[in-house]
Amino acid sequence: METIPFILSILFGAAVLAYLVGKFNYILKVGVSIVGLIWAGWLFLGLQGTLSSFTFKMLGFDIIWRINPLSWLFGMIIFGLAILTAIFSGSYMKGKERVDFYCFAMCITVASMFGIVVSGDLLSFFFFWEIMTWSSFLMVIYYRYEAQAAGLRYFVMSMIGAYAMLTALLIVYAQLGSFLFDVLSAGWSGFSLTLQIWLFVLFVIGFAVKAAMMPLHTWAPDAYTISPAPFTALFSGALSKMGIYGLALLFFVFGAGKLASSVITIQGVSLPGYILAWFGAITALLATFKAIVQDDAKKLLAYSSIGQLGYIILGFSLSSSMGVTAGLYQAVNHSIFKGMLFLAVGAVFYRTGTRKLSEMGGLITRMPYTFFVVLLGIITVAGMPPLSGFTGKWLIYEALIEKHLIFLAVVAFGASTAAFLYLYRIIFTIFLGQRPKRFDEVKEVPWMMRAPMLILALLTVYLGFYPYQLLDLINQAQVYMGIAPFDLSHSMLFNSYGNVSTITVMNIVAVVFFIVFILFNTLYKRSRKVGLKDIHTSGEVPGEEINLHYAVDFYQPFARGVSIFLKRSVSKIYASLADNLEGLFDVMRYVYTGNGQTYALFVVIALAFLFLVKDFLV
Amino acid sequence: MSGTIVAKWRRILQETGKTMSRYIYSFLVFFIFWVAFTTSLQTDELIVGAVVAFIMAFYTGKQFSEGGLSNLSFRKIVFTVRYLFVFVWEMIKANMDVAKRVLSPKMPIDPGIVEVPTKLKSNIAKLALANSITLTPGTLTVDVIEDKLYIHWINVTTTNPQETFGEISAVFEKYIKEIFE
Amino acid sequence: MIYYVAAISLILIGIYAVLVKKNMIKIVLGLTLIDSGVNILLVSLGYVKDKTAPIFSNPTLTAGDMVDPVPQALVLTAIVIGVAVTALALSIVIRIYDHHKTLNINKIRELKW
Amino acid sequence: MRKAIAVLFLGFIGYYLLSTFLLVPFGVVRVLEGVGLKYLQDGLQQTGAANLVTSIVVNYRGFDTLGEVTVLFLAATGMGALLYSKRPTERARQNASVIVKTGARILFPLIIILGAYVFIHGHLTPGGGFQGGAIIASGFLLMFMSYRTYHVNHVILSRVESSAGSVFVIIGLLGLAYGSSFLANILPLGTANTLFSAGVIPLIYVAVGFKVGAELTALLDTMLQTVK
Amino acid sequence: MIYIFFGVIGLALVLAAVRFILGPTTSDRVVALDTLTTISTALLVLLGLFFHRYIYIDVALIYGVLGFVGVLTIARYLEGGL
Amino acid sequence: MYLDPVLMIALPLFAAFLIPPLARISKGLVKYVPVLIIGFNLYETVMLLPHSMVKPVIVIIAAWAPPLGINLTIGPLGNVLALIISLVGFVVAVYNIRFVEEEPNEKYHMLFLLLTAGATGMVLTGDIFNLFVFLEITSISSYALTAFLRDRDGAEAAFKYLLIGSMASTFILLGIALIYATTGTLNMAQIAVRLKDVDPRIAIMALILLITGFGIEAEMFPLNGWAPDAYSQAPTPIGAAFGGIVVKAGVYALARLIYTIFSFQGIFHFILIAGIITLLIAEMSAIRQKQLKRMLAFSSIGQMGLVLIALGLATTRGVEGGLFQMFNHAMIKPLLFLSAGYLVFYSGSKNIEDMDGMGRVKPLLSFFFAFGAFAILGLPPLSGFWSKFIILSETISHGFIAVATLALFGSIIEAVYYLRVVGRLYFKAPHDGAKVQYVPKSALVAMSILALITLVTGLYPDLVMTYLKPAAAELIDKSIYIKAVLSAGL
Amino acid sequence: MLDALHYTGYVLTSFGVLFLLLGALGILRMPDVYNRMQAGTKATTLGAVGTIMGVGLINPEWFLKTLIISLFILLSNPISSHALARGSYRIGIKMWQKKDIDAYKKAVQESEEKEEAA
Ligand code: NA
Ligand code: NA
Repeated sequence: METIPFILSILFGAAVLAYLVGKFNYILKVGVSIVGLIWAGWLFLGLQGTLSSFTFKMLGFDIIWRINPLSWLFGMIIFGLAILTAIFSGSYMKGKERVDFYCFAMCITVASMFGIVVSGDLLSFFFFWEIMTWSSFLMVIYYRYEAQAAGLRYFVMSMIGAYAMLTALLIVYAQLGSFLFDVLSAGWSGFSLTLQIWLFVLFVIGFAVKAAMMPLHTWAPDAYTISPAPFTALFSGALSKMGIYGLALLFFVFGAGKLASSVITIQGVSLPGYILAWFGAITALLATFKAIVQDDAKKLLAYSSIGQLGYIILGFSLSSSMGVTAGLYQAVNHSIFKGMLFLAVGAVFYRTGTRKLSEMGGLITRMPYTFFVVLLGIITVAGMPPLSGFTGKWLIYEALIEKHLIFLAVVAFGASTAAFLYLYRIIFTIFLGQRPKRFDEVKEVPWMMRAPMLILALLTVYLGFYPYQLLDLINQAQVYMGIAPFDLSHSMLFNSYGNVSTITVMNIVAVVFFIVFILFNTLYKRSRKVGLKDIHTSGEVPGEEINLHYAVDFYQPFARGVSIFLKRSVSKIYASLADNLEGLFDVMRYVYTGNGQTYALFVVIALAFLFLVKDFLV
Repeated sequence: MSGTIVAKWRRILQETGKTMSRYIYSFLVFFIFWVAFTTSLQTDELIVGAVVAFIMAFYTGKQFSEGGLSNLSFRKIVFTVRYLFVFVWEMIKANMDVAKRVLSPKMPIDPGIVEVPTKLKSNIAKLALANSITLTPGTLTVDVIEDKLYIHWINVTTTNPQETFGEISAVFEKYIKEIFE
Repeated sequence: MIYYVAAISLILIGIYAVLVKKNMIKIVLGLTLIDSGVNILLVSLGYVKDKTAPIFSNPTLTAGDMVDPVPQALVLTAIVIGVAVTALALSIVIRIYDHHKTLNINKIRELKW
Repeated sequence: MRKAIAVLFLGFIGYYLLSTFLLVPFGVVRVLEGVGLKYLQDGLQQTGAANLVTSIVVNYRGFDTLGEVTVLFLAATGMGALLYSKRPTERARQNASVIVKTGARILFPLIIILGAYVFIHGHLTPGGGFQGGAIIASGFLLMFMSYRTYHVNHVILSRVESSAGSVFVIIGLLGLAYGSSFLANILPLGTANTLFSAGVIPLIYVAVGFKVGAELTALLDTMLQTVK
Repeated sequence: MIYIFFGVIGLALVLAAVRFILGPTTSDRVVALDTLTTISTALLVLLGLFFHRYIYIDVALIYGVLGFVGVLTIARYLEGGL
Repeated sequence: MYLDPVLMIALPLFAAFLIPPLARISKGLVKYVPVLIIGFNLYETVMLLPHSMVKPVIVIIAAWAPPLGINLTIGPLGNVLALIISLVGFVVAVYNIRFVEEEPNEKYHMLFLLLTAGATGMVLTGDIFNLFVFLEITSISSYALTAFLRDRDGAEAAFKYLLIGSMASTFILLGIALIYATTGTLNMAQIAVRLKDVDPRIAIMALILLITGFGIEAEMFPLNGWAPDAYSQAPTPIGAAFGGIVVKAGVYALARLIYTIFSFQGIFHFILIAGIITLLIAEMSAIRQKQLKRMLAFSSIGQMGLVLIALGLATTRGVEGGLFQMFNHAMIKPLLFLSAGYLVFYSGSKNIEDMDGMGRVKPLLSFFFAFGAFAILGLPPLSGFWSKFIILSETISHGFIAVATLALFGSIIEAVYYLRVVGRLYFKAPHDGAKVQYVPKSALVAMSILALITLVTGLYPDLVMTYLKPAAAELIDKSIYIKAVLSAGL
Repeated sequence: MLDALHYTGYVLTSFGVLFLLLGALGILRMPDVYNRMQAGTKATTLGAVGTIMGVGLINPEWFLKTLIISLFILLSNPISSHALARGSYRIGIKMWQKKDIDAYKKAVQESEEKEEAA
């Protein structure tokens, strides 16, 4: 049997089976989904380097499912993260209700993501894209009571994106008579400039929603926060990457990157790319600001995620060899570290029942493994050497500088620095500081949850030392995408300015880190009561006696500083827009008045109207 | 003892005979109407007519006629014919009267409702009387309650029941009594 | 010609009643007026000058003497349908009256948009 | 306001309708190949019914008529459903006068016979099942008007309806079984203008007459029972 | 001759119709209606004479019957007898 | 092997006539009659498929070949629609078994049977006046069924429906009158041939009258004022039947008119525009509804708007998409209605806000509703996806990008209101008042059939498309239809 | 003989038609509903019977049917007039009167009391 359809069958089958057997036995349903994922992942692994493809016709449309280096790269992200989160879920979801439903949606999501990366035509791409949307929607609304608004927002934004994409791909079909990527990449350059721009914009909207690019990100913080922790890891780690994958397709496979040759370029970057780069940079910056002021651990990570995706977009939009490498590298990297951070926060939630930073503290002794994971995670996010994050960020700065986009580089760097503020906060407020009494009995999570986190954590370490293997895979993908493979020796990291040994860097940083760590521990060991007249609260006059904590109002001055960016919440704008629009629909009350005679009058008017325009109907 | 039985049987037979006569009378009337409707004497029409008349007589014969075959006695037929002439004459008079009133510019009328007693007992007789009155000079039967007719009279000359009887219904009542009672 | 005018006028008057009258019975009557108008129109479309009813009731009649029988057949059907609809309309009105105790259609608009 | 709008648009519609119908010449044969002329030419010979309207209604377009019968049946059923109530109410507040009562009693059977005459001669005279049925129902209406406690037995009416309707369909099915198609005229056509002619046409019309009579009567009775 | 008949009957119909329109009470209209049906019955018979078609007589009879029942129904309705 | 197709009409009528005596023998038996009879129709339509796909099956009635007599023309289109109608009819009949407790329930089953038969007649007949007669059968049973529960709102809705429906009949009859007066025939195929020689000023008026009439049945804006009320106040299965049966027959008539009988090109643009307006207005109204079934009613109108858009495109692929959309809608909307019916019943309220937590109280019902919602939104792999996709694809291919965009905007609105309900079902705490009761097996069977069809056709759309292609071809190339009918007499 | 019938028929019809006109004129001119009935009943009944029987004489083969119609009219017209008069009176339509002559008022009251008691 063909491998690709077989993998899809396994995944969908696992979903259905998990749902069906889920009625009887917990281990069975979790087992079915884990086994299904591993089996599928194993088969997928075997596809590396092959060009397996499967074609058929549906409703007269040509459909092709195939594997190539690019899709393999993203497939790896999907399966790696999916298997780990599934294992994590095995323990995490125990005792929760509707696990059958959870397993079902999880497997469907994975299957659809896999479907997306193997699609060789726009039709099946869209088909799987939509499945992904609804299945992940089911996950977002898993926690019934709070989730509805967030879920709806997620779904509507996704629909807007999907329909923009649909319009684009239908226009493509109208032009070319085919949905095949190959046909499109051959035909793109034949489109008029206006059409190219339109298609570009529509596709970007479609992908940017999933990639949570500002201003289309508004669904993400709530959706990430509200969905079950293991799934959030998959959500942020893999699902949002589908948007990135789409952008990669758009730029390099469909040929939108070629737009560069025909329109204005700014410093060697095509205008659309340039604009997109700015979107990416602003996303990175604003999301970071937003993250800083969050009190909910998952929300914080969610904004962080948005920021990171901004970096990736920034890399892609440059369309340069180094930029793409940076983007792809950071995509993989982000999947790993954001996956582990979300799992870790999930683990904490699993034990403490809260995600509020202000309520936690001092868990380092109770949950040392989790602490370790988070620690490695934030180092990676911050892009500090020696862990994998360093390579990614470094590549991005380099790519920007290479294009002489200094200002963008400054913005990106600024965002990266600011990121440290929230990252510091997450480790400090959860694991350090004073531990509330009620968490004294908290235990470390079971091994089934510990293992996936640790595997990911070790992966960041490994990549920090040996990024070459990954970069090699990326280069293969780049060849497929028609981009010159990135010559590692051209990076500042590895080039003539002097080879920086990642191992050396690692050692230096480890020492520095521990010093900082000890300093923090000794200086801010205890929190203290703040009296009403105490001025040692960063200039704030407390409204009441409070337990001062770094989690609380620590960044208040900062928050005030950036408030100009934060005040006008995009999601509020959308909400009021939607409300006003919906309110506008009330004009229909004047149509459906409930008066039968009015309806009859409409009929008469319609008839009169038709009589009037009858000459146009001939 | 046996006398009572015989009486009883006689009564039953009489009753049955009376009922039967009503059915047969109805059948005949219905059949005649059928022939009138079809205005045809073809066998198939007659057969179908007989069937229809039979069915209708079976279901409605009893209520259709009170008198049964006795309605067909020679005497009654003679009176009917005589009555018809009287009636037609009265009706023509009535119409001349109406014409006069309608056409005269002043419309010499003085209407009111008066009471007219009647000695007729059977409903069908009352109907015949009422209709006759309605169709003749300036009178219209508004209602019949027991043995009194209430007549809208276009030009009231008297309200005394005895006199109204003489003026309005006496002519018809004697014929109708003969025909229907 | 006059039949066309009459029939269309009937239809329009009926529709006018349906659109404007407040009493539901009158609205139903409006519907029957419309029906009559349509039926008259149908029959007049079948009419042929100086021709007679399409029944071979005596042997002197030939096909050439008769008007088109089809519209009459159609009208027969249309009438029956009209009766059926009217009957049903009246029973619905009775039901409405039971609930609302009024025949004023303006007072019967619980179901808004 | 509504009146003004209604008048405006109706005037508009009226103008267009009239101007269109005026394009259709009145009182002349417009289509020489029309199906109506074909019926006129061949109808008597093909169906044996002197009344061509009847031959169209019952035979050429008999399928319509089956539908039409169904429509009436539907109306009766629908009305029965809508006005369904457990206890029948007394129909009238006031008794009719003895004059009306007596007149009704006498006229009733005659009207019924007239109805029967009309539907039995549907293929010969301007009449038929619907007209006959309507006349029969009017006979019953006369009784309802005159006697406030006069009720028809709905079970019997319903049986008449059912069997008459079934007869119609069965005749159709017999056409399918013994003839070429549903409702095919499988009986000999006989001599035109005699009672027993035109094959199944009179049979169907008799069934229709019974059915329509029963249905309209049921309709009237149901409605009058409900109106208080 | 027969055209004169039609003319006179037409006039009669118009007069009755005027009463029908004028009213003023429902009763007046019903009386007018009653008259109209009677006149129309006669008219139908005359039409039979005119067209030499017997079938119109049948129509007249049926029309008369239905007209009578109709008027009676309205009359009873007026009385509140329904 | 199929029996004479005329039995698809004759038997339901026969059965309806016989129900009253049957009800006197056994009331319990009556409710199985529609299941049996419509089941037979379903069998017939399936058995006819292979034949009609090759060449329209012409059924002569009363031994008179067209145009003298009335005939049934069972081409691919008619057959497919009859199949849809019978399928929905069958499912609803099964659902009805345990639904109607209200007396006089034998009348309910009779009316429903006739509703189905009427709609079947509409799509099968080859005669335009006969089409009108069957339309009346369908509508009159609809009026009666709308008011069947004898409640206040049902009567009100039925009155409005009847009012507008009567105007539809009027206009249709006027249109038929014009057609007969100028062509001298009522046979649709022959009309199509002869209309070429008719004064176009008359012909276009006839078309306008007919379109207005059938547009009312097809729920075209602004002729659809009756629909929300009727859908929502009728007994639930009847609401389902409106969406799955009545409207389908109306749209069929519309399609037959504009494609086969008349040959005006401008009308297609009108249909297209009417479609998008219908869709938008319906969706805008649906989102503001407070009652569940009313919301579904407006949604149904919106779906019909999409079908009209497809028909307005007048391309093979577009018509295929439109027919597919009709098929899908005929499966999905009844599913939604049938599940909503019991949701309303169990929550004791018609209002959406009282559906909270029904997912917990009635998981299977809620699942069916959610499933239907996803399907109607066109989420893959459910069948709604494909039809929407094809229609939009054709719309864009023919340059109507604005129309497609507006349609997509409508879809987003649709998503919002459906998911709001789904969200309430699953993700809100149930009210104390919610009664947990037994859902009859027959109802679950009915819903399962529909859900299964939706899933299977979603996964394997070609299964349906194989039959829709010839149906679309029949519309696009009218000579197929005309030739088949007019050669039947030879 | 046939000619005689023919001419009689025409004469009869002429009278009939004339009376129909008179009746119509009557219901137009009379002051109240009861008086209009007076005019309508009598004149139109005679008029219709005359017209119809006249036609029956002109076409003797139709005679039987015209007789039936005439009989029907003679029976039904007074009945409907009576019912109308009674109905009108009972819903309170006043008579046009010079003097107050109304024997029926008391009777109606009595019969209504009786019905109420029952
Ligand atoms: Na009269
Ligand atoms: Na009179």
